[in-house]
Amino acid sequence: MNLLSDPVGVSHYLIVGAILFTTGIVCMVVKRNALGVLMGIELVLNGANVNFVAFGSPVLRGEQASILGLDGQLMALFVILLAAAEAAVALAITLNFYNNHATVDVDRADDLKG
Amino acid sequence: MVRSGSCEAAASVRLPTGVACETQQVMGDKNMRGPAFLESLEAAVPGGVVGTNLEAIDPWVEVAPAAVADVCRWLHDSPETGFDSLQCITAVDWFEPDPKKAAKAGWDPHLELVYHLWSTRARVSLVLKTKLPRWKDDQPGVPPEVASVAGIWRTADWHEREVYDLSGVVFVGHPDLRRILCPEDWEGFPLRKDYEMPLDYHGIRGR
Amino acid sequence: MSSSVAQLLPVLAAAEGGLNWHGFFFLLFALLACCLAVAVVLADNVVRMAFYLVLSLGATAGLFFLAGAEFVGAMQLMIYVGGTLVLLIFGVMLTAQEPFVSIKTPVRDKVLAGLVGGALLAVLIQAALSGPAWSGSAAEGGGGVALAAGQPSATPLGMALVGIRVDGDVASGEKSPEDGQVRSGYLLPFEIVSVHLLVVLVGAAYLARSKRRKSSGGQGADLSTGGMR
Amino acid sequence: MAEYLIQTVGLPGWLTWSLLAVLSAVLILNLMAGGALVFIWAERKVSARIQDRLGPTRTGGSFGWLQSLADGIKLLAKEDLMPEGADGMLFRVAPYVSFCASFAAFIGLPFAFDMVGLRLNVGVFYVVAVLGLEVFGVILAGYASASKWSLFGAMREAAQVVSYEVPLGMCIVVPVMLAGTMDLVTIAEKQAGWFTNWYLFHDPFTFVVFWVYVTCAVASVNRAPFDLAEAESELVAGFHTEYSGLRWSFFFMAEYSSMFLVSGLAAVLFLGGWNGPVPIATLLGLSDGTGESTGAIVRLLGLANLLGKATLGVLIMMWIRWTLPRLRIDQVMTTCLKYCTPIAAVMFAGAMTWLWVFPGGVLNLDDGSRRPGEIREGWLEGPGGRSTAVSDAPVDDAPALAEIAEVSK
Amino acid sequence: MSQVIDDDPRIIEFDVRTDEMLVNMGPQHPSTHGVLRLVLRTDGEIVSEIEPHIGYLHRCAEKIGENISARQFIPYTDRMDYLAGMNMNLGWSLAVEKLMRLQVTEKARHLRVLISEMGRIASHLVGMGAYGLDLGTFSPFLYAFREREKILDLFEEACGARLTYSYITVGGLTADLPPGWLERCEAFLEQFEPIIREYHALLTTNAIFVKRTAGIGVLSPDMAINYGCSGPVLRGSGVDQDMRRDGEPIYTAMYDGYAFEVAVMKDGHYPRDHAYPAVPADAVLGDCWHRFFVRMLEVVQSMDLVRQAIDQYSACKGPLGEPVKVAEKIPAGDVYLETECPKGQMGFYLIGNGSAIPWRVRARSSSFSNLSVLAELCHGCLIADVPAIVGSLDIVMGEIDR
Repeated sequence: MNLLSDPVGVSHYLIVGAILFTTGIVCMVVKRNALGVLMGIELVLNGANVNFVAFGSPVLRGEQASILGLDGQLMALFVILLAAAEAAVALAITLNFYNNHATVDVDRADDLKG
Repeated sequence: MVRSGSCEAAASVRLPTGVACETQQVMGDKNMRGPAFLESLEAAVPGGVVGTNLEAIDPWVEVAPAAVADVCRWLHDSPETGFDSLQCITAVDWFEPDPKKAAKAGWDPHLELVYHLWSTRARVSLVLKTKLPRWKDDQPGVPPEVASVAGIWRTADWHEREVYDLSGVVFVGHPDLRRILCPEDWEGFPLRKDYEMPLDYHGIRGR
Repeated sequence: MSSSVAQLLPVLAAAEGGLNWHGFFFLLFALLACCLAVAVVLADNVVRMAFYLVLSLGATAGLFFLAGAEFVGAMQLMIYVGGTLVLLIFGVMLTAQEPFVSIKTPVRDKVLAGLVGGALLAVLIQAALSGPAWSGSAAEGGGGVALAAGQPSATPLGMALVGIRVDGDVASGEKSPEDGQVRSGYLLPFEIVSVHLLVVLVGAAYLARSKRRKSSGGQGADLSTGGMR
Repeated sequence: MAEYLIQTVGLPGWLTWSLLAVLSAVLILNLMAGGALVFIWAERKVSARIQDRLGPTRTGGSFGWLQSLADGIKLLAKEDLMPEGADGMLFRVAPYVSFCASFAAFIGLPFAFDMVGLRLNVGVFYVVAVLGLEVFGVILAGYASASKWSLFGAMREAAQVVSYEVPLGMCIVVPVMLAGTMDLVTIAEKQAGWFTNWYLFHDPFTFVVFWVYVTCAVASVNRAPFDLAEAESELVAGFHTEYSGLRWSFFFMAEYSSMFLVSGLAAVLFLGGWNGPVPIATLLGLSDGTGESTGAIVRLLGLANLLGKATLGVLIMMWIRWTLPRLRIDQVMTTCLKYCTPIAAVMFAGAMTWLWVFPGGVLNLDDGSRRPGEIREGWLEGPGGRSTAVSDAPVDDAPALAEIAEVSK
Repeated sequence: MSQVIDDDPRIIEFDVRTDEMLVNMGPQHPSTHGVLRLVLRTDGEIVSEIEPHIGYLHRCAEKIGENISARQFIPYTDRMDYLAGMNMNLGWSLAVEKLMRLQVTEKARHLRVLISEMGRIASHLVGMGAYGLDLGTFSPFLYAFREREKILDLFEEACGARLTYSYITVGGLTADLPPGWLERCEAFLEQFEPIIREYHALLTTNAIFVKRTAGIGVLSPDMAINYGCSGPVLRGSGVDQDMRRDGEPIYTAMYDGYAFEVAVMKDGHYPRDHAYPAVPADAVLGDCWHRFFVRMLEVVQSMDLVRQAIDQYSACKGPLGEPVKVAEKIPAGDVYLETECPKGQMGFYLIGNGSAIPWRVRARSSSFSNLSVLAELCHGCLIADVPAIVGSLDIVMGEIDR
């Protein structure tokens, strides 16, 4: 699977998507800073985007029709748009949290504890 | 007494050939000047006025240290005098360092506060003086105290701080009496006649 | 991230010189994206994390260009990196006072998370490589990437958003398999998203609005000493 | 060029291409560095003229043109200080981030018919997107210098640049709509011929949009009345207070090259890119007027045209800088939100109705472009659809594209 | 942004918890005029409190005054407000002459008016240029200094110095005007006339300048009087007071035979304001714009005075008169005199005790009181407004710290 020689296929994109996806999840799990978690989410969404584009790209598939056609790219567009909206709301919540508790540390957010 | 600034109703436009109004004699009869003013001042603040000098170039009224605040309050508030602006507060250290001259100086060492007031409406100035002991009940180093007029004229706030900083007079009731020109931790009062420059200040050689 | 070679591909493919440029750039961007993503996880300082994330998303934008999805790549650069991450960095700046800049997570959690992540990664990669259809061109070993279209254009994408699907199948050119007539476009989802965006932004603004609270009084260093000593 | 290298010189394929890639990168880099040097010198001279003094005269012969070289050497020699307590890595990287952002944007800018880094179909969109990234360099610099003042400066500038992208985007959508495509090369081609074909004079709405674009461009590049970031009177040179020497010069070059870029973009979008006011090339018969087959001379002429317009734009920015006082941060924001954006929106609607009423454009003498509506049919009826449609003249995208750009703002 | 709402300062509305910051506009800050340190308590962009720290330029000239003779003190006076040295010298000379009951010759009187009014123009030019610099535009500063250079050349011909003149001294002036000086001064005024319209176009009517200054730092008349402000700061708030007309007889006698109106806004009109740009809509009486505009009008007023002084000076025949000897004895007694300097009313208090050395010298500075009002003006303004307000007060640190 020497990349320099033979052409790039969809599976290579899928690998990259997988790596991004998993680092995103690990980041969400590991980080104690609320914004760190947010960044994890961004990575996860990007992983998904790479897969969408991989399936929808005319270039990678060689002769056969790409499985998703343009839908892949459109899905990626909508993912990007919604990620922006999601980030806005998440940030608003974080700032509120910061205002009330003077801390951004996720572990300390235990008001609902019994 | 009160020296009148310029003619009473000075038109805003000075006439090219305006006749210089004859300078109001000190003892002029306007309500603002002359004995009438003095009587009304003494009536308002009993025991306030201690002495006057009407012949000097700038006639002044001497006021007892305790009555400074009341006199100033009356001068500021009463409608016909209405001194709404304090021009300057000065502290003069009457002390002759070397004994020979001190003998024939003719006055005993004391500290004198001079207030210059100005009325923007009547365009008239007034000089108030008050005598203070050089040091509070004569222990050298402890500055004398007098009531602060910062409450009456806001400009007195900084002027009193400068007098405290350079001549060493504590103004009781001043909102924020700190040194204004010299550094916060400077010792001594530079404008005193017997002031010695410190040897060094934070390592900087003084003398 | 930006010097996409989508245009040059046909010429490159022809150049027999052995070096597959598309692969080279893909490798470059992929490595960049992945290493920076890992760096985001490893970094402690939240500002550095944000910075690595910006670079990694830039690299993925490069990947999109490579995959021929130019419009999505530009969109990613503008909306995602230029908009969302600037928002994120604003959030970081507002909250990154000294105590919270780098919050350490105990090592035990990190190891545990690493293990779980590694397992998930193995599964995914195995799935990615297994599918015969996906590794497509590798199987055929066809003459590299036969890019049919000359200059990729964003027009079909635009048209699709307006509701007319003109793409059909790029290479073979036959209509979409099932019903033969043109599939419906994305007009409805497109409008929904725009309304959704509006509602979300209004909500976020409402959430983060200024709240009336008793000010904590004039505490803090007394002005006269200037607090600057 | 590549074929020549491969056949005659016999270089292996991949080496030639990497050489060519490096060459084009260096070309653009020189444009930026050289441009920055020229503009530094020009700024000194222009400000001198405005302030009734001479400006540099002694360095290098009569006009002091070596002055910027002397500055460059001085900056190189200066020691690159870094405040302690600053975040080392971010501090070092910040200037390069903002430099690369404006550098990358040059790839999309067409200098003559075929002289463009990369003919992207989403050219304008790409350039605006990359311009938006310059803000990261500023924020990082402000944060990394660990001083309260530079943080203030960085926050102000970031808020300003991000908020000015909205009206900037809206102003750019109008010429895109008129040309029907985001591809800068096609937009410039459509404005060939006499200057009346320029989009500036296409209709009154676009004329107003041009001036709104100029204000937003000046603001998004942080120049003249909007240069809050380095408002000397308040924040002592804003975010790049702590920088000195080479790093500072990168910020400086980034600022000048993005100034050149923004005025270049204005030239392409509104002032007919490489088409001169009078189509000399066509008159002399050098090119057949459609801009298709153009010889080297015509391209050179085109290059001169665009460079002239862009430098004119930069000089105007300098002129504004030395005459107008600075606006306060909240006034800057209100001009953006209360004035630029609504005006741009109204003008956009106006331009759209104008296009609907006069499809060929009133002044457009040779009505080359097809109406947007026809494009849609062109796509539909062709069985093979795509392939046939693509082969003929570059495809005019439907106004739908404008909506995407609209929504995505 | 946080705003103080429904006038209970305790309830402050703020959106993101930004702890209040103490920001230090240090002594070496480019915008403050000289070494003035401002400590601002800011919450985000809003300045809630400001504390000026002065004393960095304190040389204690008053102590020196107690060790040298009255005429030897002149060089110290023109180093107090170094932008208007002539007016300072005039103030001190008149105070000493008042104590010594001295009367200068007619020719000296007219020459003093001429020179002090030219000094006022030079000082206002610097004030205007530096104010443009505070608001971010660099060019007016250079235009102002180009004109000021011409005045300084004239001063250099008259007294040899360009900044610290010591030209007006006790008992008259150190030297008479060189021949041809009056023609050159006339020529300067001629070419200066149209340039003033340039300044108006460049600053006063400039939309951005108006936006940055109108309605900013509004000083009410009674607060101005209470804080002892004077000069353009006082007249900018509408108080009709000008020492050249309302001052002590010895000072107003100097301006006898001169026609001039005080540049103050009375019932909505400035004197002869038909020739100058109208007051912008959102300019409130007492704001930065009005203070700036009063200075610009005073330049024109001073030009009229200089023209009248040139006629009167060339008309009168008498000798110039000799200043007093350096070690002249000064009579016992104390005297206080305030003169109208460009920055405001500069007062000198002098106590003589019969010897040549005064017993006590006291200089009351106008900028000292003008600056004390800064804390009042800057409540709730933006950071960017602080230099605008400080610039409009036109303070000089040499005069404040003495």
